[in-house]
Amino acid sequence: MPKIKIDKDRCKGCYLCVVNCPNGLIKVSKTLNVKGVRPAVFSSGKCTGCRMCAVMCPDCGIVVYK
Amino acid sequence: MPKIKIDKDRCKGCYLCVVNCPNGLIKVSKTLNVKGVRPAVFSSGKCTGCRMCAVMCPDCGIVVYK
Amino acid sequence: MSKKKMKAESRKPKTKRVVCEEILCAGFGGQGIMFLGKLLAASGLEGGAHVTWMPSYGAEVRGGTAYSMVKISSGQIASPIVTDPDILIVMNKLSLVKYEGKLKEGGLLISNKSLVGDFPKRKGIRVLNIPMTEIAHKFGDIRCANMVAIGALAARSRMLSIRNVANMLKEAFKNKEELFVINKKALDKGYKS
Amino acid sequence: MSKKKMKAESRKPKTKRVVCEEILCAGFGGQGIMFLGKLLAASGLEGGAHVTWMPSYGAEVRGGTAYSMVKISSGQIASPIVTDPDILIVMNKLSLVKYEGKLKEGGLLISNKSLVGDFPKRKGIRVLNIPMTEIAHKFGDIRCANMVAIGALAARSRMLSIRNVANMLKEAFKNKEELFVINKKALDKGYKS
Amino acid sequence: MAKKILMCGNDACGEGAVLAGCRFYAGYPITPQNELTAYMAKRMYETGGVFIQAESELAAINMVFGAAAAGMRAMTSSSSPGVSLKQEGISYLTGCELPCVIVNMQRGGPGLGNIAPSQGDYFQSVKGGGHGDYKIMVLAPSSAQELLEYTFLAFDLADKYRNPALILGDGLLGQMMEPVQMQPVDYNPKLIEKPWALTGCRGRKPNIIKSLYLGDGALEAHNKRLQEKFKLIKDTEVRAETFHTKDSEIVLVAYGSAARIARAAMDMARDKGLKVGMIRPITLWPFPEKLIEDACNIAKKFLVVEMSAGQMVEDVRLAVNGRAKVDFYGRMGGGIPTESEILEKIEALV
Amino acid sequence: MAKKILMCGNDACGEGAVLAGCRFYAGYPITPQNELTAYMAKRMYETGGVFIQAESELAAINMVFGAAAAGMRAMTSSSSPGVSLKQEGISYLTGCELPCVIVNMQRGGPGLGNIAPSQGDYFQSVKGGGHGDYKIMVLAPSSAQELLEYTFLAFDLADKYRNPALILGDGLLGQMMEPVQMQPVDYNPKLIEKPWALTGCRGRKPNIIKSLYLGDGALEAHNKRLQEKFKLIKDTEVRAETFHTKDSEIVLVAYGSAARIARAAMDMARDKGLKVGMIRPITLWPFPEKLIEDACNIAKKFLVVEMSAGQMVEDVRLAVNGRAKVDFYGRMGGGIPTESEILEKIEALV
Amino acid sequence: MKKTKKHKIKTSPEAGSDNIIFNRPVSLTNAENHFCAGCGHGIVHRLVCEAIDEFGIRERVIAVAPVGCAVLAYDYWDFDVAEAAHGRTPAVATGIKRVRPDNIVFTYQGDGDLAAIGTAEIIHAANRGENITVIFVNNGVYGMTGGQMAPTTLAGQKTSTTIHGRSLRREGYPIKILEMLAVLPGAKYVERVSVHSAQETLRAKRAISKAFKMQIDNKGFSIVEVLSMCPTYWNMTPIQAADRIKNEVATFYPLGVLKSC
Amino acid sequence: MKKTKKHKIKTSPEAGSDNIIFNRPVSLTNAENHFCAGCGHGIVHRLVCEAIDEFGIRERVIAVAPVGCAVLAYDYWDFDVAEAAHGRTPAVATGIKRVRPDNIVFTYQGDGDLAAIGTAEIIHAANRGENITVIFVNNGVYGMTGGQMAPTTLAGQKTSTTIHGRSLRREGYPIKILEMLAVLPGAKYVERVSVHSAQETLRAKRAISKAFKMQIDNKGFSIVEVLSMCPTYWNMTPIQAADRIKNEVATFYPLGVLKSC
Ligand SMILES: Cc1ncc(C[n+]2csc(CCOP(=O)(O)OP(=O)(O)O)c2C)c(N)n1
Ligand SMILES: Cc1ncc(C[n+]2csc(CCOP(=O)(O)OP(=O)(O)O)c2C)c(N)n1
Ligand code: SF4
Ligand code: SF4
Ligand code: SF4
Ligand code: SF4
Ligand code: SF4
Ligand code: SF4
Ligand SMILES: [Mg+2]
Ligand SMILES: [Mg+2]
Repeated sequence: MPKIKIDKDRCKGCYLCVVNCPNGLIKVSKTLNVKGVRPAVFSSGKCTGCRMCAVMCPDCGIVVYK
Repeated sequence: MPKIKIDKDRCKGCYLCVVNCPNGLIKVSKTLNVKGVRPAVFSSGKCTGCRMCAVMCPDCGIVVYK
Repeated sequence: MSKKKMKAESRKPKTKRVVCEEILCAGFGGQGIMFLGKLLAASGLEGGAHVTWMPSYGAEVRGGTAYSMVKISSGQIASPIVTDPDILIVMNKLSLVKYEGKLKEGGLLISNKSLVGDFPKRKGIRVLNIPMTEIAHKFGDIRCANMVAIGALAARSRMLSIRNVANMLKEAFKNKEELFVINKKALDKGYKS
Repeated sequence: MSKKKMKAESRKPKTKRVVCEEILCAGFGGQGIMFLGKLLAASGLEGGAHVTWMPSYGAEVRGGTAYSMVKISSGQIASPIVTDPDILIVMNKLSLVKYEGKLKEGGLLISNKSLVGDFPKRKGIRVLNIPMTEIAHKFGDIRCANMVAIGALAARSRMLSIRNVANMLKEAFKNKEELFVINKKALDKGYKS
Repeated sequence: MAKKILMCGNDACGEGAVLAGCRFYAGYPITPQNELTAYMAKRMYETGGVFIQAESELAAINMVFGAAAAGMRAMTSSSSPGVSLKQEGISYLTGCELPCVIVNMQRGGPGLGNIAPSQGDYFQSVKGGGHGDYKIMVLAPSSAQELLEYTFLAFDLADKYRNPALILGDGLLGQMMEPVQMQPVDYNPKLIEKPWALTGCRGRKPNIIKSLYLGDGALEAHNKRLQEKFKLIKDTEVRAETFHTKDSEIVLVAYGSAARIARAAMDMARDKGLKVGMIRPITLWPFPEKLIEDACNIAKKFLVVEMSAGQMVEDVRLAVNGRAKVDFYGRMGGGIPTESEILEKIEALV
Repeated sequence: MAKKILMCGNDACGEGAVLAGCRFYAGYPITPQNELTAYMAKRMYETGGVFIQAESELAAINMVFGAAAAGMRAMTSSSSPGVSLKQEGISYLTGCELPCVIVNMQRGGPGLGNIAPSQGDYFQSVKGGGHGDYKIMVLAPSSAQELLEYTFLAFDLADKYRNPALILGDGLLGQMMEPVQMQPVDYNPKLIEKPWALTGCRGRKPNIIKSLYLGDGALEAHNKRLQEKFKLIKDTEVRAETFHTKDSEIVLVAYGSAARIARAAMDMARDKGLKVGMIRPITLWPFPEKLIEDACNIAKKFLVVEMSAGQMVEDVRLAVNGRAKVDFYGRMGGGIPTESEILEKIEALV
Repeated sequence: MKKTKKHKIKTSPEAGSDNIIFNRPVSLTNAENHFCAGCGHGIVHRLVCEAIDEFGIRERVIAVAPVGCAVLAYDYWDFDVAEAAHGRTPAVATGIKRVRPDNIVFTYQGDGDLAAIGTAEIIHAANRGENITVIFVNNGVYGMTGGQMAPTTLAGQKTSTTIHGRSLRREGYPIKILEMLAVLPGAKYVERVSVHSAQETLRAKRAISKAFKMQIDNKGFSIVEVLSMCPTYWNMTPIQAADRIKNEVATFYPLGVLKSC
Repeated sequence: MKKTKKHKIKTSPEAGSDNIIFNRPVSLTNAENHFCAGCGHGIVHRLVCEAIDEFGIRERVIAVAPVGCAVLAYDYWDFDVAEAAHGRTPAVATGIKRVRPDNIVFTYQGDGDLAAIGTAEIIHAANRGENITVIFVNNGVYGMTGGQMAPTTLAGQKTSTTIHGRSLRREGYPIKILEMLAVLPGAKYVERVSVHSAQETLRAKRAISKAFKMQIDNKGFSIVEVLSMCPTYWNMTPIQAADRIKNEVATFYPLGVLKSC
């Protein structure tokens, strides 16, 4: 099943991935990263590999796997 | 009858008045003026006072009388 | 201003000993680092001191750590640039890494435990490690973590009084009563820590 | 060019007497004043002389009189600016009025009788008054009036030979045989006047 | 004494302009002077003046040209690269004898450089970065208070001589906040009649504002008039601050930010018993050459401190004219000298 | 000896560029250098080079920036007001260490001024009209022949040091026609490898052309490198012509057009038995200060002649450093000194 | 500032005859202009003055003259005039108008001034909707500097910098600035006219009057482009030049109102 | 210069898994960018690299970076980059492309750079039909200098120089540069896109590819305007900023192809 990997410490917490995942699979972490922001986290689920999250990430923080 | 007066020494000899008189009343002088050009001259005739000559003169060299 | 005054004239040198506190505040963009510094300077001025405040160079580069520099002195201040601070306030880890080495021997480090974590390695300095962000979070606005730092500093500074800081804070938040209240709480909490 | 040559080095001064003719040509825009001057300079160069040619300042202002300045010399030429010419060629009246006074005592004035009219008032100068425009008109192109002037000058100059002028004229009108013929006629006519 | 307000230099400069009666500002953003542009946006709005964020520095200086031609006290500000773009305009303003104030909060160069404080534009300011023989009055404040006060002065001088005046600051002075006393009781803008201004020719001959002189010798005559004016300014408007020049063997020369630090170094040196004094030029043009010349009677050595590779030092050398040793200490590209660096230099000189 | 051709200075300069391998020209018309632009239009067409009549002087200098960044020998030309507009670009070129040649055929200023010859842009050229600490190499030809030859030199020097070079002429030199010897047998353009140029990163790491240095101390380090380069140029590339400096009590100093006339005045003076010599700086920056210093061993007085209100005279004073009297004779705003005016000045000095 | 009385036709006083039905407008001085024979600038200079006289605003007018063949406008215009650095004309006008909104401020610009070096300034003045009037004289060359290509030069046209004719590939297209300006909501009145014939000149006069009227009525930015003869650098007689406008130039640059709000 | 082999999707090598279907393009370095959270620049930087990788032209590319928040582009792009003085970006690109026509030259410009100080340069580069590609990032403010008004700032929008909101009367209209450029025959491909949603970002990618393709095929000047978020100086969260583009910005600046020849 497709999945994504978010580089936690690269994430700046813009959450554009969060709102752009058609399946609502990305959530906001409860803990801070090195940047002092709460990074986006992949809450594993029915990911379709549609890439929408990664397309929106301004920081190249998301890799999508098939 | 309307008529025009051309300031001979102001004239630079562009002859735009000549070609713009609908009645062909303006001719080129045979003699040179102070500028060394042959000025336009009014060959008195059926002037209608239409002002076309004066409108075209770039040097304000023509006065039109009614 | 009279022209005469501006014309060449000699002045008496100021050679008596001055007390000067040099403070460096550093953290992320959103952590109110500039405000922190300005409030310190304003409070120093309120106390009758000479003060300068200087931001990290302008806004032409985004992101990264921001810092501001404050000098509070009993005498005239030459450069506002703080190269070896007496007091270092760090609001995030990167700032500690970057500026720890600059702190004067015996200087005071005020560190935001929430984001900086454990004690720094360096010896020979005084360290206050306060979970500022957590405290601020408790008060309902993580942006007032910087007030915790000021409070803590006010309790230890030779140039600042908590009363002056509180006054200046009030002025900064006039017409914003609610924000003032939260920030004041954080300030007091810091003062007591 | 070798760097050494350009580096500091002393030169022997040229102090032996040089022969230098300074010529000012003036007239209306359309009268070929620039060409006149260039042809003089080119002819001087052809004769092995040092020459400079300088136009009236550029083209930023339209109309009015134009002038060009020529120096033909047996020695190096300092400034190409002709302030008090040995020879003054005027193609129209305004030019006479403007430049007559600048002609050196004993200098040569070559004047276009057709447009300048009567003799100038000034004494102590040599005057050649030639109906250049009329002559040119007879040859079929009033624009070659300037050639009449050059011809007249060539007959009197110490620095120009009519042969060199004719050669240069030929070069200027290569591939324009017809124009050359007319201009050559005007030149010869001037030479004989 | 009125209460002092904590203010950044950029704001102080803007407030100085407002107090001087400036009601026209055109500028283009550039760090480290953005606060000034923003301040003027706010204050022009409040005072009913005109604020224009121009499409470029070129447009800005030429808008100022227009406003000045129409008789208004007008100002533009920028930082180094932006001021380079204004050089043609400055030359025109000078040729047309239009009064206005230009502010340069210098940053590190050349090129894009950085946005740290610098004094690398001294030559451009005082020698003439634009074309032709001209001078503009250059004032060098060294604190927020002076940014306020010299801005009044700049407007008054500009009007008095019908010549642009430049405030030469830097990123440090512009961005640093300091206490400023805002109501200097003894300043009234010297607003003078401007019969030459373009206001429409009602009841008078048309006025013309131009720098083109085509007639034989006309431009030279115009230049002679300008040079006479510059001479008058040189004779009248030199301003400087001196410290201990009467007993000092070593005299520091520094302006603006560098002067603050040099002064502290001087104090440190004197504490150590060294006979060190200082001259701080306030007007960089006209340069206080006479003061420096006079200082040569006592001083054996000069140490010029700049945040540049050495620019003002040439004017010091010209004034000293071989009568004393002139040494230089500089930091470049945004580097800021420290008191101890300067002290070290001083100690090496004794 | 090959035949000499009658050529105006502007054309000679253009031909010099073509011979030096320049294949990119961008410019904007302005008198008195229009012949140069037209010449380049023609010759670039013939040689398969690029000619662009840019939308402005700013665009032109930045097109040259681009062409130079891509490794091409590139040139722009203008006259005073247009060169003022290029100052930002020149500062960038220097900061980015891009070689190119800029030509300024000076005219009368300030502002629109007129179109007569002038030397009013000396300060702008040698001190830096743009922002920041930088220097460009400034060559001052005084004949059409030299406009040809110094243009070669300018390109070679620019490439050698990765720094812009400026040809500082004036309307007289540009528009005057003189005999020029067109085929100097001993010139081969020193075309060198430019591994730094932007050509696409095939087979290498990407190249970057920039003047922005943000890291702590990075810009200062960059400036130090630049200053070292400038020092090397000063030590290596000074050029000047001297006349009778070994036996002269009065030494004239003049460059470009003024030097032609000053030299004639010198000859006249010597004919009268006066011990007069002359130094003609060929490189205005680096300035031949050593030569002038050396001349002080014999000379008692210097007379600087310029077509300006007095600009180069400051550099002469700096070099003389009080060891001799430095006098000045200048004409402004398009005025051209005559031999006899200068002679009179000389006679007044003895 | 009070307006002077409005009057329909006012001719120069020294003419001294009631029978005169056309003469130099009073706002135009008696100085002979320096333009070449048949140059359109002479006509446009007069038209501007006619419009100014028509509204009786001579004493309110402040003109901004360009660098170009019209640089000496202050010798010919009997009202306040400022010089502007080449191309910065609209910026200077902006400065003047903003501090003196009751004055009537106009620029007079060549195509080099307006469409090349001054591109940014004209576009942003229009975009800001400055309440000024712009008279734009398009003669397709740089007259003052000796006939180089202008951005408006027609394809194939020979100039001193395009000796083989303007090549679209190398030099790009003749630029239609008005068409660009018309896109901007800030530009309220945009018209192209010509002075190649008496008929068109009369139309040009009306357009120029309209443009001033817009400003008088505080309607905002107005611009009139005038196609104009440069016989000298077109290498033609003035009559040929006028014909060229009719047959070639006005074909490429169509005459008429592009926009009127 | 030979072209490198064309390939469809090429991702950064260090990822090291065949299962990867989306990753950083190879032309983009691994450096973390300095942009604020949610800044559109980060997205556009990547899109440009994706297009370059798609055509396999990394080794032929020469980019011209602006002065603006994107000034450090050379830290992120793994190909040749030149800095340009603020606004002169297209002039620098012109110089490069003319002497190296076989390279692929593009500019990357902000709205201050392109639509304010660089107005003349972009218009004339387009008008000359320079065979270059322009990526124009319109975020409606001057990001780098602290959020001042840009020519593109919407009416009413508050910025540090329009604290009461942009007034059409004082500051003029938000400028539609593309609509002006489309008038020029030299501009061959003109499209406006946005990166406020994944859908639009994919469209933006296609437009950018098309623009490069135009250059590769020697078709002439192409420009893609990208509406982009500046959460920092819009005083919004990135999500709010994206919504603002959808609801406000893209309403005023309509998306789509304005011209394609
Ligand atoms: C900054 C600057 N660049 C160039 C010039 C030279 N110059 C004077 S007028 C002009 C262009 C003239 O063309 P245009 O504006 O079309 O006016 P025209 O003479 O054709 O009426 C130029 C390039 C200048 N004076 N200043
Ligand atoms: C000549 C000059 N003027 C001004 C500046 C300051 N400056 C740097 S970037 C910039 C504008 C940035 O806005 P934009 O182009 O929209 O880019 P953004 O940062 O919004 O992406 C300005 C005015 C400069 N560096 N140089
Ligand atoms: S690839 Fe698509 S479905 Fe999977 S997390 Fe990303 S946006 Fe959601
Ligand atoms: S889009 Fe990227 S930076 Fe933004 S929240 Fe998601 S992973 Fe983080
Ligand atoms: S007024 Fe009319 S009819 Fe009379 S001469 Fe002039 S053009 Fe001819
Ligand atoms: S239009 Fe005027 S200048 Fe031309 S020929 Fe007629 S009178 Fe003479
Ligand atoms: S050059 Fe052309 S535009 Fe200039 S005055 Fe002559 S005809 Fe008119
Ligand atoms: S200021 Fe705006 S444009 Fe600049 S990096 Fe931040 S969000 Fe992006
Ligand atoms: Mg024109
Ligand atoms: Mg922007």
